[in-house]
Amino acid sequence: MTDSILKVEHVSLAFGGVKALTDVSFEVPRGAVFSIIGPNGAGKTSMLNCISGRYRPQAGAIHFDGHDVTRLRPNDRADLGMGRTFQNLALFGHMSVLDNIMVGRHHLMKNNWLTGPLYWFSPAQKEELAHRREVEEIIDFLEISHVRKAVAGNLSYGLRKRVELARAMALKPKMILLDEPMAGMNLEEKEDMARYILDLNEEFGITVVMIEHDMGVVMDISHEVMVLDFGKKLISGDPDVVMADEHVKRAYLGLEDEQLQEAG
Amino acid sequence: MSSLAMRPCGDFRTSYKQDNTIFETGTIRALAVAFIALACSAPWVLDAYYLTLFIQISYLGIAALGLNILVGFTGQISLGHGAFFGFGAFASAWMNTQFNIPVVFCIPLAGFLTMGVGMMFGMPAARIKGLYLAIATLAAQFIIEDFFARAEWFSGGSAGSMAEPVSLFGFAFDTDESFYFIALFALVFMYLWGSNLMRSRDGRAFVAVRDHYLSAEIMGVKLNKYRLLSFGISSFYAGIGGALYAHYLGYVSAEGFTILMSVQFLAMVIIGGLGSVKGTLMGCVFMVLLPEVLEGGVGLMKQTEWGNIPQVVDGLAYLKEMAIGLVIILFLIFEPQGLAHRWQQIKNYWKCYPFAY
Amino acid sequence: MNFELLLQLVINGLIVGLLYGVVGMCFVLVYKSTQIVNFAQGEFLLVGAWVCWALLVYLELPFLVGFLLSLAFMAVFGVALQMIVLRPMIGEPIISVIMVTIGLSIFFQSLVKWIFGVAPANYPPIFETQSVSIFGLNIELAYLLSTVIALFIMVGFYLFFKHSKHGLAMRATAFNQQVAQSLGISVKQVFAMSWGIAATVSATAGVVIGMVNGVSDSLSVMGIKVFPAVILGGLDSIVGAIVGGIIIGVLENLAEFFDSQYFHLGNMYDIAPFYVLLLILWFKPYGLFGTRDIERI
Amino acid sequence: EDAVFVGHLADMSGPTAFVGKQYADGVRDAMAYINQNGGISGTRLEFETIDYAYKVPQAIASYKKWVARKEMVAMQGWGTADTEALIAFAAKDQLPVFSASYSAHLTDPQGLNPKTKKPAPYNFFYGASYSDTCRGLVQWAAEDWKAKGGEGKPKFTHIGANHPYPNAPKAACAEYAEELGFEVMPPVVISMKPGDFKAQCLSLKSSGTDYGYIGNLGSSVLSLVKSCNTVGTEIQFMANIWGGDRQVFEAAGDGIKDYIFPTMTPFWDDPAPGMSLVKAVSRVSDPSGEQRRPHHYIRGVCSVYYMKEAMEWAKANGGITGENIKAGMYARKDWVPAGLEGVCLPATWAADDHRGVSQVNIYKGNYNGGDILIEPVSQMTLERRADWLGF
Amino acid sequence: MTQSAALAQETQTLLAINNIEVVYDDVIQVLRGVSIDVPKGQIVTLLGPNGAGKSTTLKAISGLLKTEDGEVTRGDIHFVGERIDTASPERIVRNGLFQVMEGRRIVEDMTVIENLKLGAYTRRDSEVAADIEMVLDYFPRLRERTGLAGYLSGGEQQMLAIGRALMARPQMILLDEPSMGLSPLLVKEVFGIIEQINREQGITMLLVEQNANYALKVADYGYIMESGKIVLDGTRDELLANEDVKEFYLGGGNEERKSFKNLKSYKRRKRWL
Ligand SMILES: Nc1ncnc2c1ncn2[C@@H]1O[C@H](COP(=O)(O)OP(=O)(O)OP(=O)(O)O)[C@@H](O)[C@H]1O
Ligand SMILES: Nc1ncnc2c1ncn2[C@@H]1O[C@H](COP(=O)(O)OP(=O)(O)OP(=O)(O)O)[C@@H](O)[C@H]1O
Ligand SMILES: [Mg+2]
Ligand SMILES: [Mg+2]
Repeated sequence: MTDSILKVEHVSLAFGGVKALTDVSFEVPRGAVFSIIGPNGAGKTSMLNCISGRYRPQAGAIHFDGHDVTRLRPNDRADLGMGRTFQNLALFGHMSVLDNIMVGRHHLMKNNWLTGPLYWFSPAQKEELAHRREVEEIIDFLEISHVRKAVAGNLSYGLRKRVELARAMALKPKMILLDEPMAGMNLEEKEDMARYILDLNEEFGITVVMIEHDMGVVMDISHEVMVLDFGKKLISGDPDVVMADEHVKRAYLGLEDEQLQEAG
Repeated sequence: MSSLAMRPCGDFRTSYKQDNTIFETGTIRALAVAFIALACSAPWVLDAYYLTLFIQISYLGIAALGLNILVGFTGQISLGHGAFFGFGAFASAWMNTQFNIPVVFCIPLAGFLTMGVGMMFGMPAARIKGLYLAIATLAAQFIIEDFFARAEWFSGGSAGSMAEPVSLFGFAFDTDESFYFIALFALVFMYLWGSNLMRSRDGRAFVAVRDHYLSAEIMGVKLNKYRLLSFGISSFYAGIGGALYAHYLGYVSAEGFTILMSVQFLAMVIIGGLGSVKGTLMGCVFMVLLPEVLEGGVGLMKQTEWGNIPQVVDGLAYLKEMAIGLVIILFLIFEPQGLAHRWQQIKNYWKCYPFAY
Repeated sequence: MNFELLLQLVINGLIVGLLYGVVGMCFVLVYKSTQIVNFAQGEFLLVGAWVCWALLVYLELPFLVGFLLSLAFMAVFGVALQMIVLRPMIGEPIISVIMVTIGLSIFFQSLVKWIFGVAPANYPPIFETQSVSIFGLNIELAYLLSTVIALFIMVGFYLFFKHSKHGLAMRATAFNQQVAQSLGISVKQVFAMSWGIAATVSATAGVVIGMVNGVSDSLSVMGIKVFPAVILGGLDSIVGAIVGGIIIGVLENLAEFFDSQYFHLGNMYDIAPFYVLLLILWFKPYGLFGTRDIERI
Repeated sequence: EDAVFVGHLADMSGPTAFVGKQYADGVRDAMAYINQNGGISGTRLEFETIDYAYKVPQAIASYKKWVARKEMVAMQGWGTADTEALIAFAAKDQLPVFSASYSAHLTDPQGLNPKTKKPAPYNFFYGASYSDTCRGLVQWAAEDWKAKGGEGKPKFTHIGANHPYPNAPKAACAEYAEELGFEVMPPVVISMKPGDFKAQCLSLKSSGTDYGYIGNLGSSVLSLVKSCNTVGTEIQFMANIWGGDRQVFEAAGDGIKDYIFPTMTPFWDDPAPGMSLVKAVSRVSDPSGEQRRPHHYIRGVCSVYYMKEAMEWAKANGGITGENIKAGMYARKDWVPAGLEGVCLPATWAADDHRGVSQVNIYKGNYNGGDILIEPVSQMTLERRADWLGF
Repeated sequence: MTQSAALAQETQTLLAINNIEVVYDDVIQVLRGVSIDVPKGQIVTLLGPNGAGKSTTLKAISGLLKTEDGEVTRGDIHFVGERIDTASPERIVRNGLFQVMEGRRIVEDMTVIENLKLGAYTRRDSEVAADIEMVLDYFPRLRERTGLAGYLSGGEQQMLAIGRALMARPQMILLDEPSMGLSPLLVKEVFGIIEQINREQGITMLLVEQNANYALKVADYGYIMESGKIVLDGTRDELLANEDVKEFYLGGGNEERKSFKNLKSYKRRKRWL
């Protein structure tokens, strides 16, 4: 059996009467690009929220990198190396792009409200600058250096998505959760984004769990795809196998056969 | 937090250290240093009236910065800052008289004690948000005020408690001229401390919590810790400010630390600009000088023909109060983002002149 | 235990609490449509009460005429205030707007003091009987009438928010002014309407309290007094404001009872509600009826 | 030198303006009148009135401004908050402060009483302290109880806000009431802001209080009287010096009955010899002479005239300086400023005892359907007990 | 639509944007002279990369710029002959121009039905209930959602936002990325609905889209915007035939679609934002 970084076991989640997730189990192999797809309201984001700690599932367990994280607070999961981006952008709107990304370093830094303010007389300055250097590398990598000092809330949608990715990368995660990273982007930008995702997967060795509606992207870059429908896991496995599934075709893709072949 | 627009055109940084500075340019740093040097000579140049105004600005300004850290940076409105300020004043006096701790130590200790109390009352912040929290702090205001009147052992009850002047190596800072230096030092120290806080780890965490606490938590920021800590730090500042106030006056009375004072602090912070360290000081100067300037205006009125008619003279007091209200209203209508924002825009304009865009 | 005293105190609390509730509803109304906590609420009471007083004493109008005229005046006053002062603030940070209401409060308090002086004044006697006895407690007649008015206002508000288009518009405006505008809602109109209503209803409360305690500049304290009530009920709940008001009213009186009979700590009447407030908020962070914020990402 | 400066802090628009305005008018008119009539033995009395609206920071700033720019030699102050904030400064600057804050702890200039936290060597006020006034009222109450043939121990309750000003005499007065055989009930707290005090009145009623001392001022007093009437209590209210005047009766209307309150001066219409001077002073701001000033106004006049005579003494003994004025205050015993005979009570200040006045005039007032009737009931003279100094 | 019919309608321009410039915060210039014409009854699409200023253009039309400290500093906008660049947003809506804003922007603390009712705020007729039914028929998923709209999933919120626009029965709808976050099946459906209401109800549309394939399928005419300027415009067929459009927006054109996986280097383009 391959080494899996994330193990989700029989997770169920309901909001009042709405069953967002019902008994979902899956494993994400270390180093994989794992995609979750499914119709709107299927519970994809809810699944991500369970993994990153925003929601606490009513049943089931989640293991991450050998730890049982089911009951951990979200910030403790960050310490363990879990980063994420959000479907409805969740940047710190009034902070500069740089500071946004620096917040990602929070759990890696040590200076606090007593040593930080003594800036020049404590190790704080050195620490800040060291982390700044690493953050700049991420900024270069994602090509957002031109907006480094801009206020994040004023950026255009696509740029904000990229800053979110940078912020998540700054956490030095072992696994990164991406919620529709390419929504609202045109083809060209999707290509860039796909490139970034592949690079951070291949070069930095970060496991990627991604929700995405663009089938082209999903098919091309993921190692494994899972389909959720009405909170239940429909199928998972190799992208080609999943796409060929009748259920998936009808319930989700809405593609007729010829179109599907064309796309594949 | 410097932004691109704040720098003069054509100023390029060559190292991250330069880029991280709290002074946007070398000129500004030089100006700041020069200003402090100049300020040191004030007691020989200015009379006690100006000095007392400055001293007021310093202790109120320190407390106001604390409130801005809470309201502006962490996004938690507090209506109880006046009470924390008072607590600091009593605490310092109490420690000094009760345990004979030298005043120089009492002041920071009072800060820490107030911090403890602030965190106690900040505890609801873990669960309560926004305006609900604001009203919870209003409860703190009234509870602490009541405590002052009740706790004879701590505050002296209705008789109040006395506070020794600050003394260092046998020298007592008991005149305006000498206390001025204490005030100046405290002001510069606390403001630098605040500026540095905001550009280091915990300061960023505060702002992150304000802007989007859900995602901040997922980014690894301990939400409750920072919510509480910002109450703590803000009360710490209030405590320091209050302690300075106590040792300047030499006497603390349970009167005066009312909701009005809390509101006044809030006004300083909002008029100065939420989330701006510089702005806080500007707002404080504004709020301290406003009644003085208006009083000056009233004084001038009194010297004219009108000054002999008591009805007019008595009306002036109300006019003055109304003017204070009106100035606040007009100011916010025209400058809702505060003085810091205007300052920024003026600078932007001149820095990039004539290339305004 | 002195049950008679306890009973009387509870009744007293109920009735005073209802009045808190009425003032509280005005808070809620303004909050619901603008997200602004109106610190000038107390001054609305103050201005309304003095205007009515002036109409009755200087112009010697019959009570009902004077009362209705002052309500009309307050409606205009509220709308005008909104137009002159608060309209330019549309779209600005909420906290700045809240500060503006604090400025307004300072302004009107001085203005009223200037015009009407600092000494309290009495309304001319309006009812034949000043007070009636309920379970041995004498209650001012004005209070009893106010409870009836309060119930009417409350039902009106409730229906308004639940069923009218304008109620929806107010809620949308409060949620996000930009979104409301994009739906064709005139934010200005919504604001004017809510300030107008709030001023009018506050004035009613002001007149009632004025009749009972006399009119003086300290009427404005009511603005602060009802904060706990509003928060307890939930900032955006009309029903909550009434329930919160009653709870605070009864609580004050119970505190007085236990303090005077057993504890002798002093000042519990004023302070105990705040302790209870903290306690309740701890368990119900959005008050008893407030809607929780949607926390979703 | 032909002019000296006196600063004047007043609250004419703030929370205590209800009486502050009238007191301030007295002070202001008196100073102006002195100037119009030869000043301090020829030296002009320059003064400035600042309405600080009971805000301490403004009081401090004004004080500093006067000391720095005007070489102030003495100050006429007002409330508890500002007076106390300025104690240390006044002592350091050796500048006598005459205020209307009658807290007893201001009367112990050398800290002789171990209870005194902070000696106030440069603070003076005209009138009996809050504690002494309350003691006087309690004395009267004891007599009244006997005269009425009351049975058993009468019950005494302190009523007032939990604030320094109403609280000032609380402990002292309770102690003395106990001494006189009262049963002292737990204090009842009513806020300084008016409101509905029916709950507190019910408490008072159920505790069976016979004599209630009111520590508050202004409109909260009215609210209390009204609420207690509605509830139907039979308490003999006794107000402090700020709690009883014509205004209170006018505003309270028919509800107010047999209301007891103290004064330190006669009333406007009383036939005291010194009243002609007071009336002349009043014409400074009211040329028509129609206004009938309340006793707070007259107390303000007295405050200024004691200062004036101390200044005259100072001028004759080395010049008008703060220190000399203070000495001037001690120079005479049982003195009344010239021209104010029968208006100001004979007062004595000593270097170790600033209890200037130890006499309390007690009056009773009724509304009587608009015809306000105020009659003297008694005059109490208090001992200068050592353990009462500063307490 | 036949060529001649389109020509006939072109004379009837519903919305005309004439060389506008937009500045944010008094300093940040975003649009640098943009002109767009939308003929009555047509669907016009506006394509462009992130940050080009598409949303800004829409906000300039609907008057919502002012709420974001933005300002039209030059040029003018006419809707049905009336100048609207200075009009208030609510006035513009009353005139029949409705915007579906980017990022859903539904009223989170109201229910689905209340949100839909709000969409009909400016209407006075009594057919609101029937229209709600119509919208729920378009998006059956919404029917089951009885809680607060804030708890809807991203896609559900998007459906609600589009449905809300239909409730207003406007003359013209501005759609800002309607397909964002929708599943492939729904994207198809939404574009179907767009086409349908355009045809059946004659509602004119200005469509900002990233999904150029679909957008050009339904649109009659298209504009391409980059860095605040219109760099290309033409009829649907012209654009579909254009090589650059094919390469950058449609993905490969006639050749085999490139796999995302095999893009070896990033195209480095200089962008002036
Ligand atoms: N906090 C919540 N309270 C109530 N219901 C919720 C909550 N969060 C999610 N839901 C419901 O759970 C279901 C799944 O939502 P989720 O956001 O996970 O969908 P999704 O798969 O991400 O869909 P999309 O692709 O549209 O984003 C939806 O029906 C939604 O209404
Ligand atoms: N409120 C604002 N203040 C300042 N600048 C802004 C503001 N809104 C947008 N901008 C800037 O205007 C430019 C255009 O933004 P706009 O949102 O119009 O782009 P867009 O074409 O819609 O992009 P996307 O496809 O990513 O949504 C961006 O560079 C953005 O940073
Ligand atoms: Mg989702
Ligand atoms: Mg956009």
